[in-house]
Amino acid sequence: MTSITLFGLCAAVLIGLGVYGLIVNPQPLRKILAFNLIGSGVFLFFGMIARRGAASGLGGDPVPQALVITGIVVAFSATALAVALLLRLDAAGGPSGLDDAVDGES
Amino acid sequence: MADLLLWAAVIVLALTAAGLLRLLRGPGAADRIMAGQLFGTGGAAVLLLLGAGGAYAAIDVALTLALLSAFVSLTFAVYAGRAGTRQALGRGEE
Amino acid sequence: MTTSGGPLLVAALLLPLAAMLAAFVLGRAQAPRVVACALPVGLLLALAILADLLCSGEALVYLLGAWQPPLGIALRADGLSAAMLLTTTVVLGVVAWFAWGDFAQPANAPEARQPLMFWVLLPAVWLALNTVFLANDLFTLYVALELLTFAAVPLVCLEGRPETLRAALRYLLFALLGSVLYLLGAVLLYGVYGTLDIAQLSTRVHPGVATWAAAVLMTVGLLAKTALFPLHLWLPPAHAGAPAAASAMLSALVVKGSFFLVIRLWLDVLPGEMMLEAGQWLAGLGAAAILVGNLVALRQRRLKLLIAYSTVAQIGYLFLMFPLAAGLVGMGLSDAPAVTGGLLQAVSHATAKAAMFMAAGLIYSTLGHDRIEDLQGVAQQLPMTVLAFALGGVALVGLPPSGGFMAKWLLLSAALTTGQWWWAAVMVIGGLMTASYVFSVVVRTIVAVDPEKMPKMAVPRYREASVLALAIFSFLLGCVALLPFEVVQVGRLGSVLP
Amino acid sequence: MSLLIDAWTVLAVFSGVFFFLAGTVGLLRFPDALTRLHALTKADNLGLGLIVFGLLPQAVDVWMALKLIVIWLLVLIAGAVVSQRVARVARAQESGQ
Amino acid sequence: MMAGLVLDGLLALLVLAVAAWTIGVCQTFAATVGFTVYGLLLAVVWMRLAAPDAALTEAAIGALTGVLLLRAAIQLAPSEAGLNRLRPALKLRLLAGTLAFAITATLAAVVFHLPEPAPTLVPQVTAQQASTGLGNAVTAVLLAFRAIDTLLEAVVLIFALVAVWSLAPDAAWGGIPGAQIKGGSGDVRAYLSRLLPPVGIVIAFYIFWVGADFPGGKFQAGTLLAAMGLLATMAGLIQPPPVASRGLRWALVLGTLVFLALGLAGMPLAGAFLAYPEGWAKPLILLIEAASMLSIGVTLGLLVIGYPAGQAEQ
Repeated sequence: MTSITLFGLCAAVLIGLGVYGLIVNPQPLRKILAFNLIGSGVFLFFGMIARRGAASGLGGDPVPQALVITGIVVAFSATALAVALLLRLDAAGGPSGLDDAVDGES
Repeated sequence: MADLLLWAAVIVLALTAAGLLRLLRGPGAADRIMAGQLFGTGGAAVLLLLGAGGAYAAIDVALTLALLSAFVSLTFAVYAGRAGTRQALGRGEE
Repeated sequence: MTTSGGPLLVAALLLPLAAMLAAFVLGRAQAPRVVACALPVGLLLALAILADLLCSGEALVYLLGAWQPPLGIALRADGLSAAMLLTTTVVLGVVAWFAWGDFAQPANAPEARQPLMFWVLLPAVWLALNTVFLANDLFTLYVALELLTFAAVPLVCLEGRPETLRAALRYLLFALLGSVLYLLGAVLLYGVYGTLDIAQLSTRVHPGVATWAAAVLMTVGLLAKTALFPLHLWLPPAHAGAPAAASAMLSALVVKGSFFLVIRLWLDVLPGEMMLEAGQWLAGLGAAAILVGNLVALRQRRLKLLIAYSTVAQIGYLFLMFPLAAGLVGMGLSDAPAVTGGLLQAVSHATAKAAMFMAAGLIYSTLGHDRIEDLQGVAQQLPMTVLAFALGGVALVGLPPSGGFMAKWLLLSAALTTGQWWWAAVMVIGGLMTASYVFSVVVRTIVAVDPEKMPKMAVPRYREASVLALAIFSFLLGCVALLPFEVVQVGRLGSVLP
Repeated sequence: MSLLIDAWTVLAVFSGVFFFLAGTVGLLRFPDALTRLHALTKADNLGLGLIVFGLLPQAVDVWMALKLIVIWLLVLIAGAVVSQRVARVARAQESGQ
Repeated sequence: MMAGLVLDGLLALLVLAVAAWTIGVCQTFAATVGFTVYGLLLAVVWMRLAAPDAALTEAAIGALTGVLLLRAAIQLAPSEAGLNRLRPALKLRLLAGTLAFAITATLAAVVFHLPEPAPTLVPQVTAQQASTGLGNAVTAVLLAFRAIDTLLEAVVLIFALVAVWSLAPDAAWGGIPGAQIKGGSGDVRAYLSRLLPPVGIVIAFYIFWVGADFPGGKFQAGTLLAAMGLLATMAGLIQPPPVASRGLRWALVLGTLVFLALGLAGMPLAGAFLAYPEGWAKPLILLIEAASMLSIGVTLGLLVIGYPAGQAEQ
């Protein structure tokens, strides 16, 4: 097994862990955290693919590497928005920020 | 030479990983933050060793890391004094 | 190669971007004016793109920076894109018209939050959608999806009530999960085929483990954003809690963005034999959405929630096109009727649903509530609004000559041609259910009451007119669609066609 | 000459590694937060410091050497702040018990 | 090369262990500390994947994310206390576990089914890179070949900030973003916040400057600037301008405007939107990057600070 495959498998497990956490953890902040885990797993997967594409002196395919950078910044803005929304909900007196127990309207 | 430095990196990483047990065990926030700090230092050391081993860009990453771990620590220092912090830090695992 | 009409595509991206930036920086009373100037120009642009398509008979392409894919990124507009561009501009135009007075900056006062945000978010939605319709690169489309999310989420909680904040948070989490799954699929495709360009992928993709995994991940991600059953739970509270003009944008347009990518994925990127297998699943979910959405809509007590649940059901119709298109291709026929039917359903629902949400908004602001059982007398007070609501409802049910009729007729005939009668049955049952709740609402409103008892909140005539105009447009869409019937087929990548 | 430099690097780097070991063992084995803090600072200051000293002769240009030193200084600063703050948190924790 | 494989194996194990702990631990605060550590580890992983640009971004953005989450965990602690004790139902956990396992297993299968030799765009990149005059291939991809993504990404940041600001209570609109923090100026931390930002700004400009030819660039530099600005703000040394300020809004869109203007200039001068005239690519790209760095720095910093909360929030 090479290092590249190893990190590929690592990414696969990270994504699984993140999905599990997103579903199971009741606290919204933990869901946001889990989303970040999924995101980093996806980026790592892309990094693995980039590394596989190494050729002619470059350690990796620069196209996916560049996309990962864009992706990381986008994921950060998503996190910032989600956290702000959560804090605002908390300040507005939402009951414990529980977001999944409000199906009662239907 | 590069190989030796890489082995040094392996050992430092393994040692910081052992320090991770403190992060797991707690028992208090103080210990968790200490483990985090150890990780920052260890991470910087690993990157330096990688960098000296030939991946020169790792030095710049270590520089960023060192600067920002100082930033994270300072942020925590600011927030640690504020209301609500005590509940968050708790007294450790129940 | 860049085609002669290519620069129009750049303009279609830059116009909303410029409008959004200008509205944000200038703020105050300037923001709505900027938007009001940009929308008519956008309409002309969309028409120009459509005209270019019809004249040249092929897709418009623009190579950004003159770099060839797969290294560079191309913008591409085929008939589907052009139709959606036009719909978006029309609906946004009417929404802006409707919202003009609602979101006015107070005179001689500091800048207020809600108006500013509304007039910044409207061009933001526009930019995001245009990027979704025009980008031809899976990663650019990911960025576009995120743009759409960031523009749509704050619309949900513009009023800042806790329950809308909670709905917005839930929507955001669903949407983020959706886009990250979509991205994962795109990553897998790059790993196998070494390109993200849709046109190149359409010639290279073949079934296999990685392709199937990518297809499923991307589809599930997009379905979460489109709110197809059973991933629809976030939609009703989010769409029903927003201000009427925002609900109209969300329900009519925003969910269509991710749906459009489902079409792109299955019709353009993935090979036909994969759709043959997956189409039944997609349509199965669609059928469940139609039945469940309509059933829950029937039980709603509040008008806005009813309309939101009807969106859940109507989204279901959109997914019936996939097995029908695959079936037609399997019989060696053109899939045009199914694809056109699906797209027409999207357009028709966009216009009808926007009109209905805005009508509900007017009713709400007149009565101060939207309880369905207390709607008596509304027709006396707001005749144009009730007429608009009814016309929109007719389009949803699918009676002639509405666009909905045309769409459902195309889908029905495709279902019967390919012998998939069960989808036809679902459509008919869904239509009957829709008819019954639209009918029950309209009947309530036309019950006359003593004029003295009616609240006398005046609604500006122009707002009623805007809603009615959109509803009439939706109602007559069936006739219009008869003319450039084949336009949506122009420039299709045709990976489905043998 | 280069052999001598390499020998210096190896010696210094592995002494640094030793202090990391000391820091980790202390963090894991010492009985209370304040003594653990004491162990941690050893790893921070001495461990990384020695590694930096060891790597300095390997620097390809003066900028790289400068960066190495700046990194060490930054970690020292962070260490100082964390120590001060953690000590306070730890004391609050202990007095609360 | 044995050492390399051992290092990578250890790294992968550590990443997974920290990630699993972050998901499983009871306290949210502890989870956020774990996440900060996780970001550090990922930066090392990116180095091992020969992606130094991504490593820099991860290190920088990871710290900002860490701060964002740490602060939120502290602020939400009182209201989340009840949720921490909530154990999800076994059925839900089983369902989630099955789903997670299916996803992981599929992806693992894909890892072994990826084609050999791997498809790569390296030949195309190296063939075209010379015409941009840039030494760093990643920067060439970001600012020349796929410039539209980078432009749209800057727009994403603006959208996100608009979205965050839109959450402000009506009464607080127009005010200064974030909750005000009283800085104890005699404190050791205030002293350090004076010391650190100048160093940080120098480093940021260094990272920006080398970005054309070596790993680095505007995102990483902008993130460092944001971090330094945040430090100074938290110590009470500077105050973010009010959201109603026109100057602030111009600063936020400056990078995008410069990008757009030069992109449009490419239409008559170089024959396409976002194309650079022959021989001018590098200076123009540096100009775009410089403007973007400032806008990105301000935007990222304000994203962490949050919406104007007025007096209400403590």
